[in-house]
Amino acid sequence: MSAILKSEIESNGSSVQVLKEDGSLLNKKAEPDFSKEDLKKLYYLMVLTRMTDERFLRMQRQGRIGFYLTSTGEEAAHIGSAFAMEEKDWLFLQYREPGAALLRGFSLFRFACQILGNVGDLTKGRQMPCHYAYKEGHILSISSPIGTQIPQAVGFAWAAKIRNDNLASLVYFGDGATSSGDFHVGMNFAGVFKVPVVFFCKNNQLAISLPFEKQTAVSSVALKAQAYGIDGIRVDGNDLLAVIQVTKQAVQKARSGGGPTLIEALTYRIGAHSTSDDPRIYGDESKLEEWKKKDCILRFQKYLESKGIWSLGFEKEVQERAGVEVSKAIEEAEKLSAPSLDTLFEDVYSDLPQQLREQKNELLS
Amino acid sequence: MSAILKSEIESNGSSVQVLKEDGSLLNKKAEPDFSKEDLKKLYYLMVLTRMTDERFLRMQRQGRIGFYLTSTGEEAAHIGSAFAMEEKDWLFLQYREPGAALLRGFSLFRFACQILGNVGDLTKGRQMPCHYAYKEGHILSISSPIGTQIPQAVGFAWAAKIRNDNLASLVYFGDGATSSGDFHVGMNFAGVFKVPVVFFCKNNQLAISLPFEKQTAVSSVALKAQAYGIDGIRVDGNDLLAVIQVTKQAVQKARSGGGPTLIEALTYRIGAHSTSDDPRIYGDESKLEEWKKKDCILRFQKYLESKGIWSLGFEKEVQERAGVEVSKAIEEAEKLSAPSLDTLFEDVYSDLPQQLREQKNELLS
Amino acid sequence: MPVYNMIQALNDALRTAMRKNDRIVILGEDIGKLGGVFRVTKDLMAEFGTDRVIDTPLAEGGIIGAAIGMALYGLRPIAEIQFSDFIYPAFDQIVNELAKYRYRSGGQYECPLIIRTPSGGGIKGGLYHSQSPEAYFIHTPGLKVVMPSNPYDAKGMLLSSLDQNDPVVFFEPKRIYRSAKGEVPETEYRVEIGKAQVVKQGKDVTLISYGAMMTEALEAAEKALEEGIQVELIDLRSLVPLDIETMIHSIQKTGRVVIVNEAPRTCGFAAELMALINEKAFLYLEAPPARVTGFDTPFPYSLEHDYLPSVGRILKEIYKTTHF
Amino acid sequence: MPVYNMIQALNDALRTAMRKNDRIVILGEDIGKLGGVFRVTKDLMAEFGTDRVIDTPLAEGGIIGAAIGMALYGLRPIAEIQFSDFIYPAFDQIVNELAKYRYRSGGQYECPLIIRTPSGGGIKGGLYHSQSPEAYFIHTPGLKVVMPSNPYDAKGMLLSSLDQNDPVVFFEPKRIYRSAKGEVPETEYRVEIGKAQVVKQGKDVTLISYGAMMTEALEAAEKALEEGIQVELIDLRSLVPLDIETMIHSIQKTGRVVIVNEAPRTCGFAAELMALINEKAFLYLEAPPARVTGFDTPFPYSLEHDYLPSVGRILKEIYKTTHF
Ligand SMILES: Cc1ncc(C[n+]2csc(CCOP(=O)(O)OP(=O)(O)O)c2C)c(N)n1
Ligand SMILES: Cc1ncc(C[n+]2csc(CCOP(=O)(O)OP(=O)(O)O)c2C)c(N)n1
Ligand SMILES: [Mg+2]
Ligand SMILES: [Mg+2]
Repeated sequence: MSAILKSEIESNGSSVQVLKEDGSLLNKKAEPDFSKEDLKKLYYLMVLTRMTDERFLRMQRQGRIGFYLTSTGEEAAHIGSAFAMEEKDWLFLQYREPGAALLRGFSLFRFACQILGNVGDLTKGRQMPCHYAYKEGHILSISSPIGTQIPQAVGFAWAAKIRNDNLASLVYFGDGATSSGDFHVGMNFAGVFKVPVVFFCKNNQLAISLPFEKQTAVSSVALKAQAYGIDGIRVDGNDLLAVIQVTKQAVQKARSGGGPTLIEALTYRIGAHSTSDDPRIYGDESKLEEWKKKDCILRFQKYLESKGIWSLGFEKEVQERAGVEVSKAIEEAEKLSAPSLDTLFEDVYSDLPQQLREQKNELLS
Repeated sequence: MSAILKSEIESNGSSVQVLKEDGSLLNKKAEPDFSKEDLKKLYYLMVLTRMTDERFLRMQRQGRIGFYLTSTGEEAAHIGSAFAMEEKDWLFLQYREPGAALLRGFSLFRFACQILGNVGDLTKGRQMPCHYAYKEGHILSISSPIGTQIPQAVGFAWAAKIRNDNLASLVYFGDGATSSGDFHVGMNFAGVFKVPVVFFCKNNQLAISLPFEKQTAVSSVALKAQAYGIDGIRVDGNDLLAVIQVTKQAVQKARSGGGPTLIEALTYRIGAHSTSDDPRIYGDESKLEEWKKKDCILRFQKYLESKGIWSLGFEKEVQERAGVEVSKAIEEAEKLSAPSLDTLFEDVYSDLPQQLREQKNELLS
Repeated sequence: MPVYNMIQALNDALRTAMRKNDRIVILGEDIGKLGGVFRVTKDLMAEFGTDRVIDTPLAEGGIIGAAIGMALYGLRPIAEIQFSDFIYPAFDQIVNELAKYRYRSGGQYECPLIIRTPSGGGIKGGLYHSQSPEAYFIHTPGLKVVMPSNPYDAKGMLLSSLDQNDPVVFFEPKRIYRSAKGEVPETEYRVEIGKAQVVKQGKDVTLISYGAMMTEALEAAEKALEEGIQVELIDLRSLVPLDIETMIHSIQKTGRVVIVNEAPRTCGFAAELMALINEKAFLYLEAPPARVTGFDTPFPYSLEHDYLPSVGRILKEIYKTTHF
Repeated sequence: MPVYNMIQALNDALRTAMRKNDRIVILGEDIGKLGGVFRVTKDLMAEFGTDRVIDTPLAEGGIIGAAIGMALYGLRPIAEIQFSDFIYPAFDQIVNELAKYRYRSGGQYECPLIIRTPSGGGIKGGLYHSQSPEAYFIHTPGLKVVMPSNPYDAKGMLLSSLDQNDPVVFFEPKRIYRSAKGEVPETEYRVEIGKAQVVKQGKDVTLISYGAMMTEALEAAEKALEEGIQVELIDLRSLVPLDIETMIHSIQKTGRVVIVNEAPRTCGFAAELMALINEKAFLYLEAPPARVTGFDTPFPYSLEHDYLPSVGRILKEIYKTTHF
């Protein structure tokens, strides 16, 4: 890891960058030595994620699914950070990080089944769209209540430390989540017990309709780390390489006993909060336009172009491959039907206690 | 207010002092110009508070009361800060600030009645000892759950601001309370809405058995203010004059629209957590001895001596007056009996709904 | 008289009250410019300004904690919790503080705070946008708990809630936010807290419900009539205080009772009603009181209409009860 | 066999289990050096170290949130909440997260976490050291809820709780922490979760209770016998899952039932038991099921013994029920 970044993992308000907005390198020495394969994989994943969002959004408008949440504009933040973790590490998601799940092998088919809530859904059609769980890929269960996953991720990583297992957890949350009590208690516990956890705040500057400057009076989430004796760092969330580097450093520090890090990835929510939302009522048009120009995929694309990886032909191939992947997954998923009635009563407990057995009979009879 | 202190109301970890430990002035210019009357009143109140604690502690050991919490060693912190507020301001107490209540006119008789939970108790014998409420003196209701008063104080002061009433609220809490979710949400709201509230943390370095360094990984509570865009300041909590000055500045700032301040008064819990506690099991003997030497009353006494106010004769007179006051209050209070049975059902609601009327009949019949 | 849905009626109630009483402030997440995720507070910020219509940071404990302080100060805060599923971070402030403030201060202080919150299932909300947590609050002395089932009651009860000097948890059955429509007077009328409404008279069996379930209950009552069973349907509206008289009076007449609510069954409000009926009308009972409720599972997504009490399940209990 | 009080039995259970299973960690406020404010965790930190006996900062939400993470990882955390009155800052983590984790993940994950917490009144604790909040948790699907009433059950049920793959809220009736004494085997025995105990056989009336109230219930049963009334006394012990059979079996015999618990009445667990009895044994009832409970007020200080169900109040209901 380059020393340039290393010194930055300190509590300060400035933001780490590797790529300039035009995709050129800010500092040659900060360039990571990823293989072409990895760079291509990352690019594909970003494109796939965005395309998935677009497709599901369209399906929602067509009434084929009930609800969806896009992560448009925030792909670098969550894909880069997830990429920086090792496979053995565990990820706690908020709900706006589909690319992280895809990276971990959560198939688009399973994703579509979850959104449809059908028999192919690993979570048995119990949660709203985008609230999946995928244990095989070390993805914990996503829930709606904001912030709750933060102390859980702390406990999880802490358990690994207690067991001397050399792994870490990373927890995603939004700028809105930093106002929750759970953020506070999670950060504080992590600081006291030097837990190998990475706090990853995707500051997209909006919590539904509330702009970041009304969420808190401090100018940067990273500064909040100081309240807990934790290192805080702000990274340009639209800079894939910077996100990867900063996260790698944080997780290495965590593993080597250096304790937690709070990473703030500064980005912007390009789409609506969800398909139930209408940002025209409260949105800041000029800010939106400004951030659209800073698009994370475009920036990475330009970098790849400068490396001779990206070309129009490559782009076409990527788009096509992704398009087919999404279409096939949705097609397969839409063939499946709703979960059977008796699943309603499963998994409340490890067994089926008498009162649930009776209630099940009541419904099925 | 002297410039020396003013510049200190900034986020930093250092601690404000006016009096050195030997009672001499650290800096002549920082000396407040209190009248002799005020200085005497403050001294009396500190002595009275300590004596009250001793007497109730003894009564508890004699089985005459069920429970008590002393504030020994922390008198300067809470009396000084309460003194700095104006009468129209409101105080939210944790439970270890009896001197603040006495300063606000909460009589020792009423205090004793509360501790006995008898008919003279303004709160009708419903709470544990030391959990009073005294609206006349602008003292809110004390509850046991730690931290809950913090957002309440914020809302209260905020309401005053909304109504353009020129008053502030001050909220006391301990170092333990800073770990609560309520601390976080209260601080954050206050920062965002620039609420005229003073957060006063009495950092006595213990939360029952937990030492401060295990409560949080940051070295000072005052530093936590930075997470909320709020000014934080640490003051020597055993230095009465410094506490008064720092609090005065904070409340003036609040009134003039400057927003909230977090004051951390560094002190030490000299006694047990409560009469139910046994600090011999977990205590730090050498730290206790060190802090006993820094006693806040002694320091103020030496200052008064240097000003020609304190003398052995004066001390005797103060002790006697306080002794009589406490004795009389307890004597009067002990004459009273328990609240009547029907009070059990009062004040649950503004009226007595049917089900409570029935339950009352059930009990009384 | 305008015809409003629940959202419009509530919006109207807020506007009406805020115009008259400048001590009323409302606070919550996204209630300002956006007007709330269900638009109940639409346009209020434009009319009353950011001091009285407050968009808060994301912290329910902060919303309720601060609102308690405001109420103690003498304001009349109305706090919105975006979904009742998210009320729990404020649970400590509600049950330990708000509910007990008057009592523990010996009546020196009072905390007249209204907590408005949409509740209930049937909108494809899954585990966390569908809960019916009223029993937690009914079990907490010191709180009043209400749930209107139509626009007229919604406005009238919200205005009545503002007359209470006690905290009121005001549940809004979000499934019928838009579907329940009715005439709503433009005046400042009241619907008394603590009074149930007999929606339909009948002599054979008493059917008790509240909130969105009134829709299913009414339909079941009508279907039962086709079979010759005359159902007396009661909308409780106010859960605490409860209109025991109206309920018992009806059961004394019918001797049979079915209770419908959508929360999980065990220790839900239906159980309390059954207990009260036992205590107050045992000798009138010709069949055991029956309940149709949500199941003792978390609220599902795909199968939510199998989870929720259906007309069919209600009818089944009505038949069982009448043929007992 | 040693004679232990509840505290000693619980301490023994923890030590026994922790020696055998190094995945068990305990965490909470002041549980380390101090050994807990009631000394239930006395000397455990010395034996098992600070990695397995963890003194946490003051934040119940942090304790339960972190413990959930630990359980998900595969540890067997036992969290202590110092008083059940202080469990509410963790309410969201308990009802929205812990209780629903298995369900919402489609069974991919499980969260076997025990929450130990002293509850109940009678120790001069006032509003905030006396509460009996079990109904909140009983109403929450996904949680198991137990409350032993004696040292033997305390140890046996704590060890059984560690066998559950579900979260268990383990209430400890603190009023009888020291007063309830009994022989406790040194072995690692179990008392099955989900089984009630018939403490005393009788044919006239069934008396049902749990926790500290078993003391009053037993005394009332004995007094009733002096009047010739043979009380069958049942200690539920496990509230979720509930041993319905034992309860109903008894009522089928006696036809009369009195339920005693100290929580506020409305929507309390007694109401649920009454509802179940209606559903399962209506035709056997010769009198309405009766309940003796705490009142619908916050828990008082000076008058706490008037608030708590007394032997006298229980007897009164026994007489009323038997003479109905
Ligand atoms: C405890 C809680 N309160 C309110 C909500 C409703 N809600 C859902 S998302 C959201 C905003 C979250 O903002 P942020 O954390 O910044 O994430 P983002 O949506 O911007 O990715 C709110 C208020 C919730 N889910 N949970
Ligand atoms: C929410 C909550 N959890 C636990 C407790 C038990 N308890 C009472 S006082 C205390 C320590 C408080 O420490 P601090 O805030 O530093 O105040 P101090 O007693 O030192 O003045 C604890 C844990 C409580 N009252 N409330
Ligand atoms: Mg956001
Ligand atoms: Mg302290």
